[in-house]
Parts: sequence; structure tokens; C-alpha cells
Amino acid sequence: MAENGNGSARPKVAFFDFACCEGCQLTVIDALQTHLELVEAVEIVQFREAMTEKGEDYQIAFIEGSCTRKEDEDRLRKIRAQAGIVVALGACAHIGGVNALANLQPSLQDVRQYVYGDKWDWYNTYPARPISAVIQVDAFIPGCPIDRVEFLSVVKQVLLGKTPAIPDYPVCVECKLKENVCIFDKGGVCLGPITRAGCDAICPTYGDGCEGCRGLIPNPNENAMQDVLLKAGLSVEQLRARMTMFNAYDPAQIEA
Amino acid sequence: MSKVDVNVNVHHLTRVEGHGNIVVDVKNGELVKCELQIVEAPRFFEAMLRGRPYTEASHITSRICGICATGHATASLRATETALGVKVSTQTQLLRKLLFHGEIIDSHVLHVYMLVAPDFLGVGSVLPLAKSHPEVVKRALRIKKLSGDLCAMISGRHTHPIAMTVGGFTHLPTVKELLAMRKRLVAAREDMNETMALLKTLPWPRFQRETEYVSLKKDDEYAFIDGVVATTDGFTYALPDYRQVTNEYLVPHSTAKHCKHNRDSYMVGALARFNNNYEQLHPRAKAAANELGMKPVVTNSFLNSGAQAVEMLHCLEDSIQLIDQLIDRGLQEEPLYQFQGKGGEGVGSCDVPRGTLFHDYIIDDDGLIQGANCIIPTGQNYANMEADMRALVPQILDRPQEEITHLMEMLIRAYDPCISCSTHFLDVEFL
Amino acid sequence: MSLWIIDKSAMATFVANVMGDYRVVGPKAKGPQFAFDEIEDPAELRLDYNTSILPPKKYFQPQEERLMTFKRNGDSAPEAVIEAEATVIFGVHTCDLHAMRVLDQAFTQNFPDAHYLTRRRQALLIGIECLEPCDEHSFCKSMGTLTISEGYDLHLTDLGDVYAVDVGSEEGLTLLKTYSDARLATESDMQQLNRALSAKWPRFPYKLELDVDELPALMSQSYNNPIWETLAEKCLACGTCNIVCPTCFCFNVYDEVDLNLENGERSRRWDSCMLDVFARVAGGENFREQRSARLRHRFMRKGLYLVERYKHLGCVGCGRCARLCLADISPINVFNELHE
Amino acid sequence: MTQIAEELLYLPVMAKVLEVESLTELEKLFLIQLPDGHSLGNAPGQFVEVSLFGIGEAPISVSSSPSRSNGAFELCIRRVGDLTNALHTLQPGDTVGIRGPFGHGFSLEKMKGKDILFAAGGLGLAPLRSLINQVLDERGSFGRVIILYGTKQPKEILFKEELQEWADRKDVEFHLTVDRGDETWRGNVGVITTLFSKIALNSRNTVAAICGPPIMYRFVLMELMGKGIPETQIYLSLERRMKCGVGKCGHCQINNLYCCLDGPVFKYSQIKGVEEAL
Ligand SMILES: Cc1cc2nc3c(=O)[nH]c(=O)nc-3n(C[C@H](O)[C@H](O)[C@H](O)COP(=O)(O)OP(=O)(O)OC[C@H]3O[C@@H](n4cnc5c(N)ncnc54)[C@H](O)[C@@H]3O)c2cc1C
Ligand code: SF4
Ligand code: SF4
Ligand code: SF4
Repeated sequence: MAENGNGSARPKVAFFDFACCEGCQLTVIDALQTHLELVEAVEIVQFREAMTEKGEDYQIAFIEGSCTRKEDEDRLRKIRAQAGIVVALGACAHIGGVNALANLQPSLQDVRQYVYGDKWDWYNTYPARPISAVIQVDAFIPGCPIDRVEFLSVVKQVLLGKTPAIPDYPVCVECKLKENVCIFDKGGVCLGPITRAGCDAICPTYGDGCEGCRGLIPNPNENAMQDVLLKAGLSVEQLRARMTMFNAYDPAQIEA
Repeated sequence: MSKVDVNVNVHHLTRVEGHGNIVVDVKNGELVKCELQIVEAPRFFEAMLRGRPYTEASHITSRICGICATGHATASLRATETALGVKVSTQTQLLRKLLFHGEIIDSHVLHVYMLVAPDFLGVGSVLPLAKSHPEVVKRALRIKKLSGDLCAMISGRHTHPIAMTVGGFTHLPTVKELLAMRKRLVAAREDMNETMALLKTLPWPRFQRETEYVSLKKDDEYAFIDGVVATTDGFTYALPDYRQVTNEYLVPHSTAKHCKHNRDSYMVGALARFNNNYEQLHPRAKAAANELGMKPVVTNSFLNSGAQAVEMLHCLEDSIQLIDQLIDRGLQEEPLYQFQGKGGEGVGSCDVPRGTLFHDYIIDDDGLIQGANCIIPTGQNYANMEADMRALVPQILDRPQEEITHLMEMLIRAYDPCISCSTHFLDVEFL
Repeated sequence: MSLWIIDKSAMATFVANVMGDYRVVGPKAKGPQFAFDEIEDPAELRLDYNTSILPPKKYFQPQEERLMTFKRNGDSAPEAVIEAEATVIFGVHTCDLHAMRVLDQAFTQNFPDAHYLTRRRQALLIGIECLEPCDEHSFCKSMGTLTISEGYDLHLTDLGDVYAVDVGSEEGLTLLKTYSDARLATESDMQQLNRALSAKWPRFPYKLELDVDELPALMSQSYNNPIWETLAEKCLACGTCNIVCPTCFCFNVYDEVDLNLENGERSRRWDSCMLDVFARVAGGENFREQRSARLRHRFMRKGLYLVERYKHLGCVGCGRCARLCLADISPINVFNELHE
Repeated sequence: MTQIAEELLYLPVMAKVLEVESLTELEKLFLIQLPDGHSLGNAPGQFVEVSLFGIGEAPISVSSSPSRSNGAFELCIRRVGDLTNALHTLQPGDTVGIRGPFGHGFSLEKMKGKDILFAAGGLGLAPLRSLINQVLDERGSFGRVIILYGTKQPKEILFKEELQEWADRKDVEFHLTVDRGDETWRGNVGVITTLFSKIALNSRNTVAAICGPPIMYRFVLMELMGKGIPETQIYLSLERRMKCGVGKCGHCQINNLYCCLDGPVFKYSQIKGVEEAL
């Protein structure tokens, strides 16, 4: 086995999941279809979705899912204490993702009651939050689900000893590079101008406007984006829905 | 039976989606406790949908589950379309079926090869399997890539499909892509045959327990999307009456909502579909089932994996036919549905890899969702899983504790439970 | 050089013949719009297209292109990768032909760039004269790019049943003679061509409120104009305008390695000076942190900097950026407003 | 301008690291040898593009004087990010990719016969050192040589031994300062501009060469202007993001100027009105 950029042998890697659909872990499994050598490049010691073996000795932790319960925090802190590098895997871990939609509802009690009726108080959940609201995170792999290529790229960057970088430009760049017909030209709406790229503009490529699952770029011009969306015919409700679909999480929600 | 004490406590069941525990407590040969506990964090999808535009529903609910994302999206779209009175074209129906087949194969191959096979081959996961049986793992990855690519060709990607929308598709595959895919599907017959050959060699645990099997049913095809709800006890219901089947209830010992119909429990999933819809299987799939010694009604829950393999074969063959039909008709861009300013209520249902899934929406005249109910397959299977456990434990009490634990895990795993689809799971502190 | 005539009905054969020996690219329908793409069947070629989403520069400077491959063992030298293929590009509008001159300068001056130049040398450009404005966003007439007399190998003008083919190079002539049955134009063909050319002129509006030659001077006085701040309020900094522009050529460079970290490649990808971090240096200082500064830089490049350096304006009036800008920022409006 | 075969424009040559010396916590000095003992042929102020494959490439000024090259050259590199971190792990015998030299350096000819004032801040000494040593090696061709050098703290001072040699020379006026001293520090405390009071200049006949962080330029320029040094006799070396080093990628543009082609060394008169420059 060749040494990697750090001069150390293959690092031990573990996967963990919190509130999520586990689609990102599934995407990791899918990455094996084309890159089986991944299992040679790193040593996977924990991956509950796919394996029974369980190693507690790992250097890199990939964490999927949002933190939605007090007891999740302890688990997160334990992982942080063990792992040299913590990577947030996917929108739920990165920005709260769809889980944070519950935070927008009138109250969490109302949400629980709606789903569980009079047994609502059996629950101990609190407003969903990205894992970075609880522990320090070294790198993010955005997306709902993550992009396989980007996942592999982050793994490689870590192996090379680099600070894993993700694009800080908007989806429009990738969309234009692919020479897509702009969704706005088809009468639709899209958050591509303010959403972080790295997905290869997959939604516009398949005819659907960007929903913002990768979070916003640094310094987005949100006002201008809203003007564009209103001009494209969205109602105020639709506008709010679009802007919050994956980006509903707001630190103010968890202060209470 | 010997007077033994057995204490099985599987914390965080592995190789399933989501978090669950198995607790079995036998004192003096007496089964005191036998539970499947769900420790998954609830995610409240139904509540989250309230107030959202109907156009988002399929995209939000596909996030209930990364594996059956397409199934959720399809059921969601069917519910929305029923509520809004949207008719979908034949082309859309064909594409949805083809896409659905991709998901069934994708999910089943993952389950059979990567989650179940390691049990039979005596390893803890697919990773050591890659060393000990590389050809098996490579075959699995090949089939998985094929089904993933099939999904991606139609909807952009397998997990969280993009191009499917209310009333149709925002992107169409090209004839060139369809032809290339057809070629690959035909070539994959060989991998399917190998899969069957492998399954024939596996020592399936001997276990029988009669129960009621519930699935969608159609006269003219092996039902995955739409149809009626049918059971092996002879009942049928129209989709809007799904609650008469599911009858969700809470039981004191468990925190997950259970379902029951004619008996104390029922089973959904590949085996249930197989038992209900055997006649509609593609002849090759039927032949394969015969080779596995499977004929309805199969009452060994472990053989759910066998039914999954049979369905993979069926879907492969049917996909080839669907592609032929699509090419014959020629693909046309169709105008997308425009909201008419009138809401309504609708139920949509699909038989996703793990069983029958229901979405039920109320949409208002502004196109905003006012209420939602989703009943997922694994929730319907809970009572049946526990009933199976209760039936199995006494039969194996004489075996070593380790083996009992392993068999219990295998039993639960056979259901391919998707615990992370926790739209309806309660969550309390466990001791 | 010389004028030829080819029947429209013979175009398909011409294209098919060329396809035998060259990669042929040209405008093809892409949904309701058009994009340059490889022609697999002559019927796909849409010489009647209005405009393409991306300009044909992508065949000389691809969106993403490998510069070299390397091994990471430290001992072996990297190997240059130059992927070029003999190509004939059909249907290049005159604005895009003008834009090629800027790129030619940029990639030849000071340090010639083999990646660009090798492709350029292996390509033949077949232009086509626009007889109608492509849409409300273009302003080629204002920028002096409505027609062109050089910079192509062949140049077509639609004369109804036939195309007039102006030969711009020896290679073009050989191509025409080898692969088509075009005939030399007669006196009456030439008259017809001249009529078509003079008839087209009034169809195009002149939109610039000053003479285009005064544009650089106008820009050099506009550095501190408040317009940049105003535009910055609605600009999304999405980069679209740069990406679709036929005269933009800035790029970023990336290294990629395989999973065993042994082999890799270095490539470059189109970049945009409208993006937030384009001018950030190590240490965090960003020399054009404000959107207004980035907008100003972009327009200064178009109207002043490039003409100083390469003798050609950086805006050819193709209108792509204006057409696709969601904030409706258009060079022609900017120039006119600065002029007021 | 150095001529490069077209197809080799972006292709680094594999150069050998001969020596590595730690200068401070953040800076290391690398002695590098091109293949087959080729000389770099650089002018003071020019830079090379340094590559580690898989990590990336960055412009680094040549810190050694062409007059002392012996076929090898020196780079003084501060550890700030991925590439520079990785460079800091290199050992003698390792290889790095090198392209260049690029850019417009200091014009020695125009300085001859003049008094020369060097003002370096922090890492800005790295490129200036190349020029300083060249000037010292041709000491007779120049008038006074004044070197002003400032860092934030004493521990950030680069090339300490060399500074001592300069300080010891009778024909060099050397002044050192730190923004903040420590218990061992006996020298001048204060920003670099505080050193100007210590020197008298013959403004007409003085050429100034400055290099440092952006903020330093504004203040040093004010001092120099105050002393009446003509704008055409002030040279500065600027830093921008660069992805090619050869005037194509556009990242280093300062208004209409390309830092890599027209600079990195500029005459102040050239960039005075150029808003993005300073
Ligand atoms: C002409 C010239 C001469 C130079 N000479 C020298 C010299 O002699 N010695 C020397 O040490 N340096 C010199 N430099 C500077 C040197 O080029 C940079 O320090 C180098 O490029 C840093 O590369 P890096 O990969 O190590 O850092 P990078 O990884 O590129 O980043 C460095 C810093 O910037 C931040 N950063 C970079 N990109 C981003 C981003 N997209 N988002 C957020 N943060 C970001 C990083 O967090 C980090 O703190 C010179 C530069 C020029 C232009
Ligand atoms: S479709 Fe979206 S991402 Fe693509 S160019 Fe248009 S706005 Fe940008
Ligand atoms: S396209 Fe328009 S909105 Fe986007 S960066 Fe350019 S000017 Fe700004
Ligand atoms: S600036 Fe706009 S109009 Fe001008 S050439 Fe570029 S894309 Fe075309």
C-alpha cells in the first residue's frame, strides 16, 4: 500500500448517522460501483448501514443527519473527541436540510401532536440543527444527497493532507458550463444564482430548478434573488417556501 | 423444552436503514419480552408538509428514505395528482414504471447481496466479502450500477429523483440512451441467472408462520404503482379506503405504531407481493421462483429475500419490454401540469421495495398542503416481525445464545426494514 | 478571395462529406434554444439559429481542459496533454468571429498557449452572415461586428435557395472544392449578394448612443461613476455573464488525483471575475470584495482594458450576457447610461 | 521576456530540493536546483511557479541573487495554506515542479549610480533580498545603500545572519524595527515608517524599492513622497492571486495591468492612478 500525502498508512474511517434518510451513506455505497479502490484507500471501521463490524478507533468521521435530540449531542461529542477530522455528510448535517422544516411550524408541540396525537409528549426532540451547531466540523460535503464525485474528491483531499475545499461559486456557473437552457427561460424558478455549486447543476440539467440543497454561497445577494423570483411569478408564500426548503435552519430557532 | 434463560439484546441493529434494537428475554424457558424497539429520531414529515406548495411534496417526501426515494416520490405524486384531478399520459406511466423497476432492482440487490448475503457467507459485511468472494461483490455492484444508471437516465439520480413532477417529467431520456440501456439490461440476464444460482445454494432457515399478506394488485400486471389493496385472506379495498387495512394502533410494549387487519398482524413487501401477484410475474421470474422452490403462499419470512430476487428478474424483463414500448411510441415532450386553482384530497399508493406505501394529502385552493398522512411499509410490518420473533424463539431456544441472536437479527433483516423512514415511529427512552 | 455559390439542397452533402474527414460541429437545437455541438447527421445543423447559449470558443478553450498528467512519485516529469482534433465549425456568427480575434491575441501575445493554438490551427471556421437581428438583446451593429471581412475560412450568406460562400483562406477554398460541388459566383450572384447585404443593414437597430470608437474614452472616465453601486444592488454575482461571453477567457487551475494518490492531472476550467473569491489572495485579502468593484472590472475589461492590450474591444455585442442575466444587466444599457 | 516553447508553457520541470533551512516558525528557505544544472536565469524581483502535483501551484519570488546563483536558487516560503504547508514537509532530495522565471523584475541598470533605499516589511524581504545581494555584489556601481526592514515581532525576523552582515558593513546603512518588542529585544520598536526619521535622503538621486503587506505601501509611500523622491524612482513589488503566471488566467489583474506580466515589480508612477493597486 502506497503511503498517502501525510506519510501515514491508510486512515481509519467511520460513518455515523443522525436524523436523516441515509441517502448520503447510500451514495457512498454507490461510489463503490465505480471506485471499489476506496476500500483499499481507507479502512472503513464503522458503517452501520452496511456492516456489522464496529471499530471505535477511527481518525476520520463522516457524520450524516441533523441533531434533533439532546442525547444526540453526547454521541456527537464522543465522535468529535475520537476523530481527528470530522466531515459533515450531506445537507442534514451541513445545514439542517429538510429536517429544519419542522422548525418553521408553529411549535414543536404542534408538530408532535399532528403526527402522534395524544402521545405527543413521549418525545424528547428539539429543533433540528446542523451538527456544526453542536461540535466543531472540519469539512462539509453539501447536498441532498451528496454528490459521489465530490465525496471522492473530499476523501482524496483529506488523504493528501489538504483542507477539503468545496466550491464557493454558485450553481449557475456549473449550469452554464454545461450549456443548459436556463430554468427561468422555461418559465420555472431556480436558486442556482445563490446556491453553492458542486453538484454539476444536476437539477437544472434534469429540468428542475435548484432548491438550494447545498446551502448558500458566501456573500449571497439574497435580496436580488428574491426580486428575481417574484418577477418570475412566485407568490410570497411560494417564495418563502423556495428559500426555506433546505435552508430553513436559523440559529435563532434553537436559542429557546 | 429445556428451562433456559436467554437474553438477547441487539443494540443498534446493523445492516438495516435506521436505528432499532432487538430485545428478547426468556426466563425459565418462558418468553417474557420480545420486542423490536425503534430508536430512530422522528422527523415529522407529515407535519412539515403543512403549508408547503404541492409542487414540493414529492421532493420533500423523497427525503423520508434514501433507498426508496423514488417510491416515496411516486406515491406522493399520485396522491397529489389524485387530489388535483391530474391525468397522466401513457408515456409518463411507462416512464414511471421503468424508473420504479430501477429502484426495485437497486434496493433488492443492495439487500440481497450486501445486507443479507454476508449472513449466509459467514462474514460481518460486504467489505470482507469483497475479499473472500470478490466475484459476488463485483456482480452485485454491477447490477446496482445498472439499476442506478437506469434511474439516473430517467430522473437524474437514484436517490432523490429530480425529473419527476406532478403530471409528468421535466426531462426525457433520448432514444439513444434507451437503446444503450436496453442492451445493458439484456446483458444483465447473465448476472441475474448467477444471482439465482447463488440463492439456490444458500441454507435458508426453516421457519413457517401463516399470516396475512397485503399488497397492491392489478389484473393486467404485477402491481407496483396504483391498483387496489389486496390480501391473501381474500379482502380487497380501493386506495381511498387504505385505513381499513392499516388500522394503526399503539401497543403498550412498543412505541411504534402497529398495523393490523384481519389477524393480529400482516406482512407487506416482496414476499407479500409474490404471494398475491404470482400469476402476473414474468414467465422467467416464475421459472426462477420454481427453481427456488417458491410457490404461493410462501410462509417463511426468511424467503422475503428469495422473493426479492424473483422480483429483480421480473423487473429486468419488464424493463426491457417497457423500453421497447417507449421506443415504439417515440418520446414526446409533453406540456407540464398548470395549477387550476382548485384543491382536493387524494391518496396515492405504490408497492415500494419494502411493501405498500400510502400518501394521503389535502391541498387547498392556493395549492398549499393543509394535511398529510404517510403510512410506510416497515410500520405495517412491525406487528408481524414481532409475531415472527415470538414464533421463532421457542423453536431455537436450545441453540447457543450467539446463534439465537444471529437468527433473530437475520429474521428482522429479512424484512429489509427501513427504520429511518420514521414518519410514524414513536421514540421514548429505553431502559 | 473569391465568391462561390452552393445550393442549399447540396449543403447536407457538403456537411456529410466533410464529416468523413473532420469532426464537424455547428449549431443544433437544444430545447427552445441552440448550442454548438458535434453534428452526427447533417440534418441536425441549424444554420438558421438565432444564437447559441455558449459561444463556439469552447472548441478552442474548452470549459474544462486537461493541461497535463502527472505521477506523484516525485521522480517522473509531468506530461503535457493537448487534445486537439481536426474540426470544421459551421455557422459562426460574425460577432463570434470578431470575438475570436480577441482570444487569438490573448493566447498568442507574450506567451503563446499551445492548448489554444493547436486547436485553433486544426480548425476551420465557416461563418454565416446574420440577415436579421437574433433577438432584442444583441447590439452587434453598435459594436461594429454586424459583418466581417476576415477571420474565417469560409463565410456563408443566405440568398434564398443558395448560399453565397466567401472564401477567406486557402484552407477554406480547398475544403470547399474537395467536399462540395460549389460553383464560382457569377456577376448576377454578386449583385444578389450585395443586395442582400445592403438590405439587411436597416433591419438592425443602432443602440449605442455614442460612436463605438469613443467607448474606451468613455470607460476611462467612468471609473468612479455611481452606476457600479446601483447595479451591484441587483447583480447576483452569479458569473453567468462571464461564462457565456465569447471574449472572456479567464480560468482557474485544479489538480485531481486518483484514489490511490499515485496519478493525477492538472486541468483548467473557465472562471469568472464576477465571483466572490476571484481576486482573493492567500492571507484573505480580496482585492475586489465588493460586487460593484467586480462589475466595474468586468465592464472595464469589455470596454477599455482589452482594447488597450489586444486592439479589439472586449464586447462584440452578441447580447448573450444580457439575454441570460437574471438581473437584466446589459452592456448596452450600461454604456448608454455612462454616456448620459 | 523569457521565451518558452508553446507546449511547455504550463509544464513544470522537476527540480531538486538541495537544502531546507528553517528561518522562523512560519518560513523556510529552500535551495533548489533545476535539472541538468541549468541556471534559472532570473532577474531580481522575478518569481517562479512552484508545483507539488496533486496539491497545486503558487507563485513564489526568487529570494537569491542571480549574482550568487551557482546554478541553484533560493525560495523563502511562508506556510499559509495547502501548497505552502506541503512544501514545508519537503526534505533535501525531494523534487518540486518549477516554471519560470516569470514577471517583470527590478531594472538594475536604471538604479546604477543612484542611492538605493530598500524598505521591506515581513516576508517582503524575500524578493528584495535578491536585489539587495545583487546590488551588494556590484557595490561600486551604486551610491548609498540604505536598508529598512520591519517585522511584527522579533521572532519573525528573516535571514538573521545575513542581516547581521549587512549591519556590519560600512557601506550599508541598515535599520531594523519591530512593531512589538519582547524581553530580549533591544532594537527599535515601531512600524517601519518610524525608521525614516533616522535617515536623510538625497531625494533626486535616490531609488526606492519596497515590498511588504498592502497596508505598508500606503504609509511608506507617504514618507517617500514627503521626502520628495520622484514617483518614477520608486519600485514596488505587488502580490495577487495567480493561476498561470503568464498573463492568461486573469486572476492577478490590477485594473488594466497584469501583475504577472507587467509586474510584480511596478514603478510607482505606473500604478499611481490605478485604484486597485494599493
Ligand atoms: C508574485 C508573487 C510572489 C510571491 N512570493 C512569495 C514568496 O516569496 N514567499 C511566499 O511565502 N509567498 C509568496 N507569495 C504568496 C504565495 O503565492 C501564496 O502564499 C501561496 O499562493 C499560498 O498558496 P497555498 O496553497 O499554500 O495557500 P492557499 O491554500 O491557496 O490559501 C492560503 C490562505 O488563503 C485562504 N484561502 C485561499 N483560498 C481560499 C478560498 N477559496 N476560500 C477561503 N479561503 C481561502 C486559505 O484559508 C489560507 O489561509 C507570492 C505571491 C505572488 C503573487
Ligand atoms: S437554471 Fe438555475 S443554475 Fe442554471 S443558469 Fe438558470 S438560474 Fe442558474
Ligand atoms: S449575469 Fe447578471 S447577475 Fe449574474 S453576475 Fe453577471 S451581471 Fe451579475
Ligand atoms: S459582454 Fe455580453 S454582449 Fe458583449 S461580447 Fe460579452 S456576452 Fe456578448
